[in-house]
Amino acid sequence: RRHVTRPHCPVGMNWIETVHQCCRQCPAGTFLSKPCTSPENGPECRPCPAGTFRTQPNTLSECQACYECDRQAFQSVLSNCSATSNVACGCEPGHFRDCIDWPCSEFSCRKCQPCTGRLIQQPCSEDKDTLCDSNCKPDFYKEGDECRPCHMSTLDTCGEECQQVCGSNNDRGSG
Amino acid sequence: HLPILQWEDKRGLAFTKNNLSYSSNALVIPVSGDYYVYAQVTFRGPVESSTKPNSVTEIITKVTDSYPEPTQLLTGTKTLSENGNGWFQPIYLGAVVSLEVGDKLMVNVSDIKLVDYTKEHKTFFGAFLL
Amino acid sequence: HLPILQWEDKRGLAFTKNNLSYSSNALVIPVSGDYYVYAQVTFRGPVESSTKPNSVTEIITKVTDSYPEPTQLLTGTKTLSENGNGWFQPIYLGAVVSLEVGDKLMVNVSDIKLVDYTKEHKTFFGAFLL
Amino acid sequence: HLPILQWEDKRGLAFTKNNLSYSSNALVIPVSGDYYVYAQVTFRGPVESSTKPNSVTEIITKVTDSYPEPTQLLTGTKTLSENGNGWFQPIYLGAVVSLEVGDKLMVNVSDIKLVDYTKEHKTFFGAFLL
Repeated sequence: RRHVTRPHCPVGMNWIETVHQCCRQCPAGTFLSKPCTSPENGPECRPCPAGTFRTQPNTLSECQACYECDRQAFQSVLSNCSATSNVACGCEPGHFRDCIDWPCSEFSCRKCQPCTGRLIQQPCSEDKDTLCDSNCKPDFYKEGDECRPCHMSTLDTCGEECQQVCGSNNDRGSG
Repeated sequence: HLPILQWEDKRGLAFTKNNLSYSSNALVIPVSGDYYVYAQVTFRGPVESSTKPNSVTEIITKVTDSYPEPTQLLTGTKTLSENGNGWFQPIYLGAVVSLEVGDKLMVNVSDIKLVDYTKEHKTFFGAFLL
Repeated sequence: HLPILQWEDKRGLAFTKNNLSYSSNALVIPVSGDYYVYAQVTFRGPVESSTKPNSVTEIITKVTDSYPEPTQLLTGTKTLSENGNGWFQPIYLGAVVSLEVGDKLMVNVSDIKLVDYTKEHKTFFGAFLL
Repeated sequence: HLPILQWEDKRGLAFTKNNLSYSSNALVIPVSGDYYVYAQVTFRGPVESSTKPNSVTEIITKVTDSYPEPTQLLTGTKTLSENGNGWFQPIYLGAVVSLEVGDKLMVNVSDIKLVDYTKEHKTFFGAFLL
């Protein structure tokens, strides 16, 4: 079966089908606008237009379109797109990266949990939510999986857990 | 006026040729005939200013000088059962339609804030003459 | 006999040409060759007489005189995770298949009661010769 | 090395012609031009050795001698809201792309263990020159 076999070009050169010869690659940040007329003389390379890039030397006839950061989904720009690199996106302060796929090219930015009434074991980071202490802070009592401040509780709403934590505080407090 | 997202028609993978042109958000048909028209929109959420949607819809629409109202050519509509954190949902549409020279093709969506416009290979739109 | 929904082949956006004809629920292939065959079915529920489906399936099928059984050409099948109240779900299929003159193309579905046939731009079926 | 699933290119519904060939997991473009490229992958789970995925992704990719990195041409990515028991989910992609002779087209997926390769009409891949 006829395969598309192509002669081997020296390093730094690519086979150009339209002119049936090897041409020197255009540098990163540019694209091939006109092939070389012979291997000795260089191809015509043009800079990638704004909004496009090429990270590697190439003999392509166009540059790749830059991605955009998803501002409406709390993404932020870590580094802008340049002629030689795509945009890099992270998450806005107060959000962490929740990877949708591997290697995390798709991710959503989720709000860091506040750990109300708890000590913070590990602060929110670029790719991990805040790690809250499982116990409540002093002067806070557990209600379901929330920690509530004692001062907000009144004696009749203060259940068993609350009384255990806040009860002793209330006596001292009201002395 | 409804918010509008522009299509890219020159840079990266995008291109137009054979006089099929792109202007004011529409593909403009250069010659009457049967075209395979297609589009994919990737929707994603949640986004902060939008209430939790229970569905997403993509419609390929035709606008023509010979009729004052747009015609819905193809519609993809899906309910969402995602549970609140990050979700993605692509909708692909494609079919053959008969078009007249000057007809304009556009893509309408239920909520433009839910459109993932960040990568050219996730949301795209095109047509070719048979 | 299984219930059947007829396709519209003349009115509105629908049309047939180049001898590709529609008869007894099938597209009839006029000349042997490679065709891009496509179909979208929009499913929706719940519908009263049908138990809650946990999936929907669309199959483009070929029937030919040279073989007694239908051939499944393209299949789109999806589980439903919607939680009971109104849901809708499009399935799009399209690919190139080699067909012989006289072959018949049909669209089969898992439960015809779930097909949204109300709008021509939501459920459609077609083919063109390459 | 990542695990690889081979495409069938001769038996059953599969075929190649007009010098569009299949070798080392890729369709090899025989002549420069605009091609309609398409693929459907049916994903299904749960599978025992894989953690519960929260999404599935299908990417049609181009590899070329003129550039050391693959180019993502079309991407379909969907989060899963299925609740653990058996689920299946097709993703269809198709669009026109400009290709050069010698370019190679491949289909990449987020987790190959989730691909339903059991029936040729559920997972398929192709291209045709316009």
